[in-house]
Amino acid sequence: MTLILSLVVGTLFAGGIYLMLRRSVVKLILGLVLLSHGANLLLFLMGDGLIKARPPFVKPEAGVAPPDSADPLIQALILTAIVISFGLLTFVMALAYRADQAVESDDLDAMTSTDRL
Amino acid sequence: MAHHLFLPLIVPLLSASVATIIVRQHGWVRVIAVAATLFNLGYGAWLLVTIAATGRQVTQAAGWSAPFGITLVADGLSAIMLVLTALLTLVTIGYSFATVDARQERFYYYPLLLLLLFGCSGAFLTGDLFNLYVWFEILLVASFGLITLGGSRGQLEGGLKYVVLNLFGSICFLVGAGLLYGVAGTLNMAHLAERLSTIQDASLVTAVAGFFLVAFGSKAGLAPLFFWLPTSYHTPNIAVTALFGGLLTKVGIYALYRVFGTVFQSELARLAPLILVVAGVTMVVGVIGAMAQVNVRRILAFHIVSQVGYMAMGLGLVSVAGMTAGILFMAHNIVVKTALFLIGGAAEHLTGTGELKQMGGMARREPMLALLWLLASFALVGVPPLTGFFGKLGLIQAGLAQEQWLIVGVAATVSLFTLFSMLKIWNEVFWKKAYSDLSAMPRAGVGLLAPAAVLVAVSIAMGIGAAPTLEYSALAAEQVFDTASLVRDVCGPNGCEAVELAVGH
Amino acid sequence: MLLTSVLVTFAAAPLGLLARYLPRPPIGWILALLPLAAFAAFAAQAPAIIAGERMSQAIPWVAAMGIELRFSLDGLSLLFTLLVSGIGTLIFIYTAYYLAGDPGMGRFYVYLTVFMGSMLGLVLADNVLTLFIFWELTSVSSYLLVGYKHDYADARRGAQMGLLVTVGGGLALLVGLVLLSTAAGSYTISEIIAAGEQLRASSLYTPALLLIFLGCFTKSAQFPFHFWLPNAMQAPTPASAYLHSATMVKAGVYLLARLHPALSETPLWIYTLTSVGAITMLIGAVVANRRDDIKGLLAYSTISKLGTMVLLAGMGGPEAPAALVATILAHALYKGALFMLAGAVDHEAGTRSLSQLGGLRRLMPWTAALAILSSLSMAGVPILFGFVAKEEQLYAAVDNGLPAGLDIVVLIAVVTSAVFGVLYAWRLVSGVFFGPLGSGMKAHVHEAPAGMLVGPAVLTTLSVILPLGLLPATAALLQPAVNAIADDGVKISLYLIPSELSLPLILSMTALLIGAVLTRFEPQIAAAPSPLPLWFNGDRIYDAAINGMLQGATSFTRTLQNGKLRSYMTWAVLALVAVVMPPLVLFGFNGLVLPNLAGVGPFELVSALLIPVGVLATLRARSRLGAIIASSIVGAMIAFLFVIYSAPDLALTQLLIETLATVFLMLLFAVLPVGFERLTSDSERARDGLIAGLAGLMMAGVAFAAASNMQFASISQAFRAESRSQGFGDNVVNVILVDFRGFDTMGEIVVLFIALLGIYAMLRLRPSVEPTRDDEEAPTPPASLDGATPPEHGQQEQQETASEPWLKA
Amino acid sequence: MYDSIILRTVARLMLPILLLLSLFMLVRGHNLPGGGFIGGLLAASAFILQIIAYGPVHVRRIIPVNFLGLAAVGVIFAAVWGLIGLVTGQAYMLAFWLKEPIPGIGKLGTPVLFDIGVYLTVIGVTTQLALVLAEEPILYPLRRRPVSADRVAPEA
Repeated sequence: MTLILSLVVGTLFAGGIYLMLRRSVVKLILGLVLLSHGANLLLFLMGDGLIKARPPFVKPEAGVAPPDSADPLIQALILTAIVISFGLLTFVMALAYRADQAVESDDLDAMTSTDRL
Repeated sequence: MAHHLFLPLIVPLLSASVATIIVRQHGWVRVIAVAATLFNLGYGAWLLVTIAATGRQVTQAAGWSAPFGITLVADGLSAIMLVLTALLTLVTIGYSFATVDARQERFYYYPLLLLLLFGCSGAFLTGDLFNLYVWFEILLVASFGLITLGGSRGQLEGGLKYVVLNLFGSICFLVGAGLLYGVAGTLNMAHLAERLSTIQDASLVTAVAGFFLVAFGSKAGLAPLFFWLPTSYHTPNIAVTALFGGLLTKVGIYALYRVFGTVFQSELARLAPLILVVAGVTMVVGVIGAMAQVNVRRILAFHIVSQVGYMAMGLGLVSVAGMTAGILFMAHNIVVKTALFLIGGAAEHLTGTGELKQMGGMARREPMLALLWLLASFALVGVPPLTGFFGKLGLIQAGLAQEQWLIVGVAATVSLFTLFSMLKIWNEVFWKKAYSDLSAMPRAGVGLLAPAAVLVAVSIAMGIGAAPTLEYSALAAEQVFDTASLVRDVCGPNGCEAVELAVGH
Repeated sequence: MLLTSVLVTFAAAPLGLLARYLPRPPIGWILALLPLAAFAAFAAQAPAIIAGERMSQAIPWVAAMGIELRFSLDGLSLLFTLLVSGIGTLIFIYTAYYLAGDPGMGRFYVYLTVFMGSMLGLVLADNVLTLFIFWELTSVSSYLLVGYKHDYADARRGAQMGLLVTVGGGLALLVGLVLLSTAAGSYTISEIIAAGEQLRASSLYTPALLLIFLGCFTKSAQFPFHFWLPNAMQAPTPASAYLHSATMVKAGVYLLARLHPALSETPLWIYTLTSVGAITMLIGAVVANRRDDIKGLLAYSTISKLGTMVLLAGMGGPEAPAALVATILAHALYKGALFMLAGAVDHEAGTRSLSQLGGLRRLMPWTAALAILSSLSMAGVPILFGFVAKEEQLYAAVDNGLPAGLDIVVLIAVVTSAVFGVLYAWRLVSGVFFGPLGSGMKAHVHEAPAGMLVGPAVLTTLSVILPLGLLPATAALLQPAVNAIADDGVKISLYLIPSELSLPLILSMTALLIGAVLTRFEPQIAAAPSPLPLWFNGDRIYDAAINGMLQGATSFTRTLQNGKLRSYMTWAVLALVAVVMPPLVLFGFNGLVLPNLAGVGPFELVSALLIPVGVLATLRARSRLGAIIASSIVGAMIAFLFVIYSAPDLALTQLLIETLATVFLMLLFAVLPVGFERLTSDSERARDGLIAGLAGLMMAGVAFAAASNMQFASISQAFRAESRSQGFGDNVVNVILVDFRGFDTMGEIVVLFIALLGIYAMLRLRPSVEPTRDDEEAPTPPASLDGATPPEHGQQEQQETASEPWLKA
Repeated sequence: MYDSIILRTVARLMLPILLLLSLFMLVRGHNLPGGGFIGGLLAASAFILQIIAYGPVHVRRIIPVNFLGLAAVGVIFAAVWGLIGLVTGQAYMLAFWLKEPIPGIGKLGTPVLFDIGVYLTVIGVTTQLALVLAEEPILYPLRRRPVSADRVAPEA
């Protein structure tokens, strides 16, 4: 499954990058969304293996979470990453929206005035 | 345990939050901003001294023993960056009083500045890789807010590219951190350094290091990842440009120094030729870009790129001497670049345009401004005995010592072209006859001149006091490379593997 | 005293600004006390130096880099310090008269003083880096002096050209000096010189020497870098007289002389200096005869003499060092005087053009007398000091240390330049002072103020009286300088009337004779076609280079920084691939085994496979709405995977965030336009697809490699074990989030908070003038922008706009 | 988009349920799935549902909370509890716990309070964002390039 999920990560990155190479602002945003999905899923693969049905909770009887439960640290990291990328992506959305409004076009190639020589 | 390391983070954070709530009371917001920044400046200065006297300062967030909790570590490099960041922010705030309009103040200009200070300070203090990612995001999103504040078309267009390319860099960082956690099972930099040094077949680690190279390189503005910089830096407030120009790319360089100097030491040796090539290309491409521009801030923006190349060269030489020179160069550049943006910006502010063609006559009209510019631009170019010279000389000496003739040649040549485009600004803005009648132009008041004057004075002081500055840079560079003592300071004498999770005091 | 003299000069520089407040000509005399004091101080050291002593002084500065403020005074330094401070005194006086009506005179004095301090530091320095620092400072201060009249484009161009050329050479010099010091193991010049043997054997010798040559040649206006000097004549005349004849341009010669004992007598040294010096000497001499501008004429004659000096430094032989110092002194005397006189003529007659001048002998008799005498010295006419120096040159040329063949060539060159020297001296004198009154002069030309003649008078007098009885004293003064250049018992003996009829004397007289004859053909020579090909014109090459560079830079930057985000993204992705792919492909898959798929259940397989489907659907969506929905499927499937793989918190967060993000995206973007246009060509799509595919493949590879290459136990085990006992919570993830790594979480909420501030400001703070779109009504942003309460009319609009298509569906 | 009766009804019903659920998630988060983030996001969803159903103007009126200020307060709330450690000469954010668990809630300590700060910040940020975005077409009505109906139609 690691292999399959690695390939899935690859498609997320490929799709995200392809979308970011397009000219539409919406595709750009969706590309970023896919990239951050890809990054999160990749992080998920970096935990202590893919473990089914053993979430990292403390077993009342043992007083500890089972050593073979899913990796709690990577989950915490991903959670942080998800929330951060939510904030950043929202910012990008608003910015793209405003740029689209100011330029009157959702074509990124129309947004070149600051580099014009 | 040096719990005081939290202070330069908490103070700006709480100040910013409070300032957000009372944002309509401009006077108070300004007072808060200045007070918090002054605190950080004073703290940074104290930390500089303390570290020189007693070495690294370490503390653990929430008291959890490293490598389990989040470690804050301050060494010489952190202290230098911390104090310069606070200085720049303070100067920028002062400049903003004279230049930023009230509407922007209402829309959280000062809180955003403080949050940027918060993010940068955190990035300089953390000893945890993932935590560094968080700090990067904080400073990035604060910079996003500042660069688009005002909402002009240029800001939005440039800002979009700035944001997207930096986000790509962030994603690389996140991926790199994740991969590294997968490979090494930890996030604490000291622990990572300890573990990675034992890996025999490090090729996968080299690939992982590549992600960090791209992530930090894109934040630093190395070729070919710098495009976000020239496209956006000339669009926001002059004060914001100045702060960003001095500071933000150097956070990327700081991270390169820190992570490659400490965590990826063996990878650094492997990647050194690549880093040198990138450094050389960055210098050249940046200076070519600067030559092509005809706008004050756009020229300066491309120069940032070019000079980041020098700092990368300091890393690519993989020696204490190289990094010492790199740190010296960076410290110099942070101060001087901001000064140049402030001075050029003042001319732009007064003239009403930054287009070289439509400027002129400033040398006669504002001789003080001209003098400041002359000093700062010669410092940037590396005319002795101003600061830039020592950084450049150090890099040349370190490069020659390692027989890296090519990069030394490029570095020397590029500084000639740097001079050329600085002269272009000088000729067009200051020496040339005024393009239009300047008699109605407002005079440069203290509010415009003093911030730049402070920085120029600092630069001159750093030049005259080059010996102690250099000594401190050398101390900082040694500390960056000295992983053994880092592990000892962070995890104790037995190394990080031996530590058990507990609340340490 | 050495350090003091330099530092005091710098510290006194702001005094020049007094010229703004004090009466004009007298201020020059007051300010001249500074260089005069320096002159006196150095002159006072002369007896000791002549006696063979050597003064030294050092204070550390940046020891770690080898920079030490180490100064030492020996014969060579003494000669130069006396020239710098002595001529400086005269120039300071002269300036007050020359610029009497100029409001910027104070500034000019500041620059002059800074320059003088730099020059003193340069010739006193006994540390190569200190020397370099002052070297650069002379370039910078001369930049300010040349560009003094910066309202004129030519002045700016001349200043910039000089600075670029000299700083460019300076950079080479810096690298060369560092290399030299590396080879010698010391940055102290005297120690470097002591290590001469070792240096010449070092592998660094050749590169170091070539780089140092580059520095010296640019500074001393040697071919092919000579072109900046005539352009530097845009400087006010006092600066030209000071910098461009007497002092700064000799800095390169000084450094060559200084390093002569250590580095000379290798083929590289001899051939380079001889050829460059000889060519410069000849070109300067020839072109000086073709210049109409008298300052231009003097500039080229200076170039010629600088070439002579370099030639002397390179040729070797017993007489060359003596000839070199004699030439330095003689040239400073007559050329300083001539420049000042040219300034006086310009000042009074209002022009510097030979074709517009003439007959001034009657109107400016004193000027004429001094100029004639100094010109005779320049021409090498007997009984003037120029003659003495020329004799020395010819002696050196006759008795040079060059291999057979070359020695004759050099001798002929020296004689030829002597011939041309006669010619341009004659041109100058006859053109300005003789013949009919010039056509282009001001009306009522009269003698220059006495203050402007003080300097030339002193210098000319020296040219005259030194040979008349003071030669032994001069020789005594110059002897230590010669010793510094060639430390092998070379004796300098200056004489006016040789004891016997020698070859040099014959050659000298012949040159005078030929020169005198040639004066009859002066107009033809001036009008003759250029001896150099037309394209070979430093000015033109410089301009072409600058323009070419600018154009090249512009088109390069236009291509690279083209404003297109997708092009920037392409670079970023390619950079990532270039850095990560090679190590991964070459080494990353060592010992990996393909995993078995036995444990893969249907749920995870389906949700995993739905992700690529969702990605593909997003790519292929024809509308915004479709793309947004397709991408949210991806998010949902990832959440589902989180559920399957024991991450309930993640799954919940992911689902909630995904929903919110989709809502936000729809609020902003789902509205219009609905369809995607096809904006890129097929080939672009194919290329982007290839790049994206490559990057995706790499990410898959690196993820898999890392996931199957975990070499260390994760620290997370400790969290599982201690979550309850130390974190008092059973949800380990949450305990990590709020306690173990709560600091991260704090950063994370701050990110959200800042993002809110930024978005809020971006949406609500708009430029007061938003570019209007169509012909529709201009936007009317409500008065209260920060939106705590939207305006009342919003409510009506809300009703009107209540039918967005995306929720209608 | 604000005139769907079903949506409004659902939204009205969901508001208390979601808010309660969010509190529940917040409180239980230390031991079961949940926590400040998830709780905050749930609460924000409740408000956002109102915004979608009734429009931002209405929501501003019935919930007169300055969410941006709430977010700032949340950040301060989360940050100040850490100071206890600092003023007692220990590490920032060092956890302090009440000895006895509070019935129905569990052990109470500064990490829980921190989580409440997270909760408040997330509610503030998310809701304010939704409000600002939803108000966008009201404040700046679309004045776009003309759109032809046929381009809209296929997607509807």
